[in-house]
Amino acid sequence: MIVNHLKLLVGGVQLRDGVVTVSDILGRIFTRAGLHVLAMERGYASTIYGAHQYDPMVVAEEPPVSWGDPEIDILVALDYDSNPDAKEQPNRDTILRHSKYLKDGGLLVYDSSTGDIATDTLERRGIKIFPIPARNIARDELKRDVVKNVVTVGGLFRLLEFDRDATHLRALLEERFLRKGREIVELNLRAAQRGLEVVESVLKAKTWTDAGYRLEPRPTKGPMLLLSGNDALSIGAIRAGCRFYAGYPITPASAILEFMEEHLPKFGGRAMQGQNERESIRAAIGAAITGVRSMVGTSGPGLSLKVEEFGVSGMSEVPMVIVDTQRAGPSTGMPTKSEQGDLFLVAYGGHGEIPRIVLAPATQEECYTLMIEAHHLADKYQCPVFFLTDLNLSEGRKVVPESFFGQQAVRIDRSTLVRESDLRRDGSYKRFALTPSGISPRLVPGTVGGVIKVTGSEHDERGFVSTDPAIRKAMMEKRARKMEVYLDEDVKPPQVFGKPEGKPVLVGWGSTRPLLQEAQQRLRGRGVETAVVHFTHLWPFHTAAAKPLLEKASAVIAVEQNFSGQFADVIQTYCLVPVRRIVKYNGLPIYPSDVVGGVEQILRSGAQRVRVGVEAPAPVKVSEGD
Amino acid sequence: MIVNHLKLLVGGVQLRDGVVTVSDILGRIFTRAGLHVLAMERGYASTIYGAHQYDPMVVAEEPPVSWGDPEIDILVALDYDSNPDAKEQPNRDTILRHSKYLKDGGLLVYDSSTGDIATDTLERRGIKIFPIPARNIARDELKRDVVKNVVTVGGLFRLLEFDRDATHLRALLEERFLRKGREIVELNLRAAQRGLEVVESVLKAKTWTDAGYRLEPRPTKGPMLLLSGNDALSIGAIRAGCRFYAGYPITPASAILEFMEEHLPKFGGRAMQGQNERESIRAAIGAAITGVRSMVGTSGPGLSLKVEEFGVSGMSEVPMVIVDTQRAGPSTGMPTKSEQGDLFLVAYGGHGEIPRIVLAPATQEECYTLMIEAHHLADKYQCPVFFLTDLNLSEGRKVVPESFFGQQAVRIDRSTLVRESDLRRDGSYKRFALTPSGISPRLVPGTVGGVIKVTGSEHDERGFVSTDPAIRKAMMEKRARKMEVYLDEDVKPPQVFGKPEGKPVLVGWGSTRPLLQEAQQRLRGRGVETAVVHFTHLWPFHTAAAKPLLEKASAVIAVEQNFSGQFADVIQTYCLVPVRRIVKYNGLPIYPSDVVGGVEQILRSGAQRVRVGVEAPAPVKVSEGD
Amino acid sequence: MAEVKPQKVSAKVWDENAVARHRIQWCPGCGDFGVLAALKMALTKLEITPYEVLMVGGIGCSGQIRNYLNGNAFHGTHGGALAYALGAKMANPQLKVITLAGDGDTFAIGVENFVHVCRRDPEVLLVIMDNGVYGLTKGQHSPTHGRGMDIKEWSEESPPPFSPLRLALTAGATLVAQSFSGDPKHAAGIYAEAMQHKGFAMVNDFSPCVTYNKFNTYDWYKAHVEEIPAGHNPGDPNAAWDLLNDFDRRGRLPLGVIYRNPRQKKAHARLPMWPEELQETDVRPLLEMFR
Amino acid sequence: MAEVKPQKVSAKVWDENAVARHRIQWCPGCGDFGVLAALKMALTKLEITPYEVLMVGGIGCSGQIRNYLNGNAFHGTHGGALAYALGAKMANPQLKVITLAGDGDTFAIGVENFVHVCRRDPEVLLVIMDNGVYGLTKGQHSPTHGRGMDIKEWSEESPPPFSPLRLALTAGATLVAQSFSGDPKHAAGIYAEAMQHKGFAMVNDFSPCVTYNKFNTYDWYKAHVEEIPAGHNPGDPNAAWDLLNDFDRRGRLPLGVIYRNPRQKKAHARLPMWPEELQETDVRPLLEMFR
Ligand SMILES: Cc1ncc(C[n+]2csc(CCOP(=O)(O)OP(=O)(O)O)c2C)c(N)n1
Ligand SMILES: Cc1ncc(C[n+]2csc(CCOP(=O)(O)OP(=O)(O)O)c2C)c(N)n1
Ligand code: SF4
Ligand code: SF4
Ligand SMILES: [Mg+2]
Ligand SMILES: [Mg+2]
Repeated sequence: MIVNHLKLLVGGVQLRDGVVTVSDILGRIFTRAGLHVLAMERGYASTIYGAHQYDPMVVAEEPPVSWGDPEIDILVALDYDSNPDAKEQPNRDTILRHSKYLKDGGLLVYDSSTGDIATDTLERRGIKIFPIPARNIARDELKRDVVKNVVTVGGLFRLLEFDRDATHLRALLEERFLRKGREIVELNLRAAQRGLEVVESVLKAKTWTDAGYRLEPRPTKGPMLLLSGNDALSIGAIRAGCRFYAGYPITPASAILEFMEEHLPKFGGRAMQGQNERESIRAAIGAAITGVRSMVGTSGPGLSLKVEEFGVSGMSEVPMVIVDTQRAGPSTGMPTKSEQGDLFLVAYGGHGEIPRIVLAPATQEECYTLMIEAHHLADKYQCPVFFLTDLNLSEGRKVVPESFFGQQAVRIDRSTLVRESDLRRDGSYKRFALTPSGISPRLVPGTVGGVIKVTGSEHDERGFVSTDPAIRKAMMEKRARKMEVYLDEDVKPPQVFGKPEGKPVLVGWGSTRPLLQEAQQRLRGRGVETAVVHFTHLWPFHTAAAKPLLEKASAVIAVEQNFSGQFADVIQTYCLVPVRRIVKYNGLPIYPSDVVGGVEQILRSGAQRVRVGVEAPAPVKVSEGD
Repeated sequence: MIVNHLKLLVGGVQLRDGVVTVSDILGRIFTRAGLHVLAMERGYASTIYGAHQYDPMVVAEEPPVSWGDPEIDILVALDYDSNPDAKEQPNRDTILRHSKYLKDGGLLVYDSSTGDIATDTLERRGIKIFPIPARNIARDELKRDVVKNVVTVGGLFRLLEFDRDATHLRALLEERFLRKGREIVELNLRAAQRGLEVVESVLKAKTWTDAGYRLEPRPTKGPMLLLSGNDALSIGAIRAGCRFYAGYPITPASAILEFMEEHLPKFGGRAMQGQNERESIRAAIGAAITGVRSMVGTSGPGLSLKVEEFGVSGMSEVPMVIVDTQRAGPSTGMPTKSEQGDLFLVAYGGHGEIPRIVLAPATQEECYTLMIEAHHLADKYQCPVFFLTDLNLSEGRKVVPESFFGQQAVRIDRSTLVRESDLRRDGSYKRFALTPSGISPRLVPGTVGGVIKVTGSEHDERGFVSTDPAIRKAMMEKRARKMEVYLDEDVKPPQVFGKPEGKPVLVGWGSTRPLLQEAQQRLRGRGVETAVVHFTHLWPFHTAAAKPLLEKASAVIAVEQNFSGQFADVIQTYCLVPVRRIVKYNGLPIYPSDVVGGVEQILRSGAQRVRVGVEAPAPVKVSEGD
Repeated sequence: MAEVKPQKVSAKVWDENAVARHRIQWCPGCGDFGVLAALKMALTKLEITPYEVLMVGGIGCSGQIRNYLNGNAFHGTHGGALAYALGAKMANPQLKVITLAGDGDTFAIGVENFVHVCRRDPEVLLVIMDNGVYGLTKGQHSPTHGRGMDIKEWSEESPPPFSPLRLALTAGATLVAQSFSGDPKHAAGIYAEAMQHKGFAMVNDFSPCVTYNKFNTYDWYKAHVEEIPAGHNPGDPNAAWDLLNDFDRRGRLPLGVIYRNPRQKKAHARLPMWPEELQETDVRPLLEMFR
Repeated sequence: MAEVKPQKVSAKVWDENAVARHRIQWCPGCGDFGVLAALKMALTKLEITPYEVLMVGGIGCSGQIRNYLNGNAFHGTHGGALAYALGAKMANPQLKVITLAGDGDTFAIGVENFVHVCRRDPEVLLVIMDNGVYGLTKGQHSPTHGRGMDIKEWSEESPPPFSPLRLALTAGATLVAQSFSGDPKHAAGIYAEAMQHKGFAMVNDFSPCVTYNKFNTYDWYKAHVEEIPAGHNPGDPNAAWDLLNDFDRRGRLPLGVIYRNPRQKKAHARLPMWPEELQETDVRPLLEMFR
């Protein structure tokens, strides 16, 4: 019996089958039961209806180190019809795609409304099969199509010997439906009960005493939350005093816009759906000019359209936080697949040279804390600050204790702003004063007694356009100086796990930290001792901290979810050490086994570059939308 | 007496004083006389009227190695009024700004219409002063304001003992004005004669037998042309078969648009002024889809606005030549000053990863030849090809023999295009076929018997959208493979001057080659032997050729007209050798003396980075427009 | 091109080189199915072959249509479709260039291209699948959101809806029409007329999003659309404007060709592109001016 | 803000914190001088202080005006001015936000912002210095090039000119006016009226480019402009449209306020920005939904 330690995957036809409904119910109830949930990958297509969708989810007693490998313990197939393209049987899409990852002895729950399917090969692997005619039960017995998902949930809970008295389920249903009437709640509970009954009859027929997996509630200190990276960073921005947000809808950044539109006004702020990518950032810059902490969010294609505005922010010294929830590019690429492919763009994008800061959180928690830092840095250095998440981190959800959000003392420091009372009335104020730090005290328009001229052309200290070579030189250096100060005062060194001396060092940035830590543990189990060096503060590159660390390594191995190893290149530039690469760019998350395999291959063969992800899980090739 | 070897500078108030008129007349006539002219820097402001403007010009018997240092032999000041901001005297703006660069024994010609000015300090330096009341002569004696420039030209020719019988001048005036009537020609000739007379009277009064400088016509083999980089690259594009051009006006790329609008239709092509930066490149991509060789031209801000389309070209494999006439950024920056600040943008700009090629010509001649190569490469590799010039190269003019343009055998190779006759009618054609080279034969719409689906989303071999991990992986690798083939078959190694072994190696790219060669000569004269390694093929970086060369150097010193040393960073990434930098970013060209000083400083002190251009020539700080 | 008819242009032709019908990833009932059907009818009726067609798709649920029927297709950036179409048509006037895009793509991010292409007047057909929302990104408001709603107070964040027809007229489109995908046969007639127009033709098609727009439904449209009166003279810009005013006043949405007024335009040939057309380019005449 | 008048707002005030008059880099006679003069008159008349003004300049000869008079100023990308202005006004409604841009900036590269801002209707004044050319890049055609010319044949490359007023009306601007910088006093009156409008106000000012537009000169405008008849009712959109039709028919260009019709809008306060306003942000209520 495996208790409180499993990975399950819910699959079905997008929009139609309720994959998200089921995984939401499961995630929320498990969280309330004190279990840890990590649901980072969100398998969906860039079309609204009809494609295959799947949601994997790790459930465990302790916070899981990472999302693990593709192998799953429990497969829940919500699709009830056959895949007309598939010659093979069984022909439910979810089973076709994912059953090869089912562990021997794992469980398969599927909707058998259109008939049972051939599952002999699975059964031969010791997999326990639970056909539930959920759709039929819902439609024919309960007369409400939509409750089919709850039938399945009821069956699943029974399998897992979880919530046997339906306390959690009842609570959730009441929250959601009581205002629509108690009948709805009761109907749903009946649906769950029917699922339970079907499972019990299977158990009985097969004479299985249990399914081999169990989830047991655990006590928690205070409430636990299940939230996504986008949720966490949005809350972080509000906490940091961001009061203007603009975004043009784009996967996977739209959720930030929707969060801000709903909640920012409660804090006196305004959120605006731009009519396009440029209007968004320009309006946000406009708001920032007036002194408001301001932010935009987008993903790759939208970021490419904003490039000219990076320069405006950098040159006119108007602070701007720019969230890039990376997705697989280039161009429209794969809008619903994750990648770390935009580092070059944020570090190098734009003509000419500006100061800029690039941050990349590793976890949902860091989405919150680092976002607060992002606004502080933008304010202090008056330049664009890029905040790089990726689709899996932005949309993936994780359990975080509610108390976490209270732990962080947040001081809103706006000391680079000039107030009316600070202003000498002799007209001596200079917006772009050449200071030793490069940071010029910032006046905002509307302040009585001072006037600013802010311009994207090269300018003198008062902001008037100038091409005087001496002024130009001084201004370029002033702006660059800010980044020297940042490297002195604010940059954070990489986090180091293990001792790099003489060992292979796995280097990562952003959302891959959990993965690297799990790979490190596994490699240790296989007798390979490594160190992990993980960066959240990517740019300007912290050479002083990184170089000494990496020079000591026996091999530096960057693990990145992109093609070229973008951060590896940055390290080579600044540290002049050769960086080997384990890269993955097929749209799937990097798995610990990818890294273990990659590292072993590098150590064995001296390979410079290992491209992982050769084996693809999708047996059927289907064209999609955008 | 200095014969056929001088640098002169014409200055005055922009639009009003005719700086360009004068330097055009001079350049053209000197060229016809068989002299070599190099006028690379164009000193003007990003406003139409009223700022100071200056045009320096090297004139010599042999092609000058480079544009040399700021020191000048002859200063021609067309401005006739005083600078109200200047406390100092003499207070003609041109003299205020440039006289400190006049060599001892040099010449100053100025418009004395509003009175003679105090020039004692100049005279003490042995400078010969020629006040010509050109404006008064034109207005009062000749009753035509506009001929004042010809008065000055006439005086200057007399000084230089050049074109004494006015054959060249007469010929030019007849070409320009004969259709307006012979009187205009005669009036201009009279104006020149008056200038001559004034100079003669000064010579006489001062009892100078000559001015110390002389220009003598030289015989040439065939006609010589004076053309700019923009002229040369436009002609190159037409020669290469480019038949669609689109551009949105922007300094310094507008001239390409104007050239193409005027001349492309004669070759059956079309040129279009885009209504904005995006429409330009999108229309050009649209034309390219149909098979036409297509190009856009812009400068930094316009390039930043096109970034998303880089990805479209790369992903949908539609060839595109993108000219970037770099100017000083970031943002609106300094629109009329030159810089090499966009390398990062063209190499790294865009979300996700695409194949792309970056070329940078060094001279006007290479603007022609490399442009032909650019179209060939775009066609072969079906990706964006960036063509990086800069303001000085694009607008600067140089004498090139007309025969040069006939020397180049040009073969238009379109073998990657599929014709109707190549097409099997079994529907087996695949636009994105996975070939060993990564290059897929390209069908264009309109071909009977085949249909293409071309898309910026990830796609299968037929072009249908797909996120299948195996297809994605194969397609990313297919696209990347094209660049491996390019590195095998088409990239050109850097040009090497001298032997790098054990010596300081000066590394440059694009327009700085002449400068590096002159600096090398001068350093040799000072006992420092260096090698020069110059790149025109920047990206993908040619590690195989560069690394062995640079590893042998005693020090690698990149010389770049930008702040950070962008190419130096690229070299560090790929060669893992430390690269020192001599950088200049004050808007002025890099001078040989900057490099000589920088190298000496590096060799003396081991400095990692020398920022040259501390001394600025502009004594008066004046705010400008954009 | 147009003279070569190598395959019989039957309705079936449009299913080759296309995503299989059962793989179409629109929600059941999506208005875009009607547009797809109408397009096939119009193309078939005019005996256009897939070889000569170039469809440029927007990004959105709507833009996917380019892969759901036979014919060459391109798809680049969100909002860019019309500009690619412009360039393609300028380069090869023999192509039948059809732009297929959503209301968000055309009027939000792509409005600049829309305005400028109306002025430039290339012989390009634009069919807008107007559903009042951004379907593909899950239902945010598009610029036509709010049609028919009774809203009294606005803000910068939530401005009033936008009139595609009026914008097209003002910007200079030479054919302006409106259709309803709920009646594909009628729509097909309008598309066919627009496909034969010698200039830029815009058809705004009401194509309900059954998933995210619960206000402008099929029923709502059925209750509000009305065919243009037979006597309407589409050649008269004032008549077009008056017609719109009249329909607005009555709270009705006109279907049909509202305006059609071809402009006098310079003819152009396909641009040279084959080696045999380019090999002998003589640039010497260009050099003389630099002597 | 508006209540603080710390300095006497005399015409002279506008010369402080500005480029010295003799350093203004416009061609002598440029129409933009008239706009500058008219702006100062209007600002002075309304007793607006430089502190409360935020001018957002376009890129072009015209955009330089922001540095030629006192008051806060911003200048970012070409074509972006209105979008910055929108954000600034949304963030701080107490600012007097004035956008000053060229016809190229506004109607070519910036037309998307123009269309969308008309709909959004922020209390922003836009003065367009319409000269029919791109002055700063040396005279290329802008979208209003060709005004009054008799051209019979068009091409995609050279499309017909574009009507700022009609576009503004169609896109939903709530005040639409036109002025002539050749008569700064008259223009000042129009600016002053537009500055007091509670919504987006567009004034298209004919501001001749003496260097690059040799057709639409002062004399040409003098011969073609005509004041709007006294009886005109700017509150009626149909009257506005009819007026434009009438002027067009007569080959005349109207000067004055053509349309003015404020919209019902939600009021907003300045967004919180100081530590004392932000320090105590309590995000706990946001957390509950994740339990
Ligand atoms: C530059 C960019 N920004 C945002 C997106 C995300 N996006 C995809 S489709 C779409 C809007 C679709 O709306 P519409 O054009 O109305 O098409 P519909 O789906 O309603 O048919 C958006 C915003 C994108 N692909 N590219
Ligand atoms: C992105 C970008 N593209 C092009 C330019 C070059 N540019 C500067 S001003 C201008 C046009 C100016 O025309 P208009 O707005 O009419 O102003 P005017 O000079 O006529 O007053 C252009 C194209 C630029 N600065 N930025
Ligand atoms: S979301 Fe709307 S527009 Fe998209 S396919 Fe579904 S119904 Fe059609
Ligand atoms: S070029 Fe034209 S618009 Fe520019 S300053 Fe001169 S007259 Fe004015
Ligand atoms: Mg839509
Ligand atoms: Mg203009």
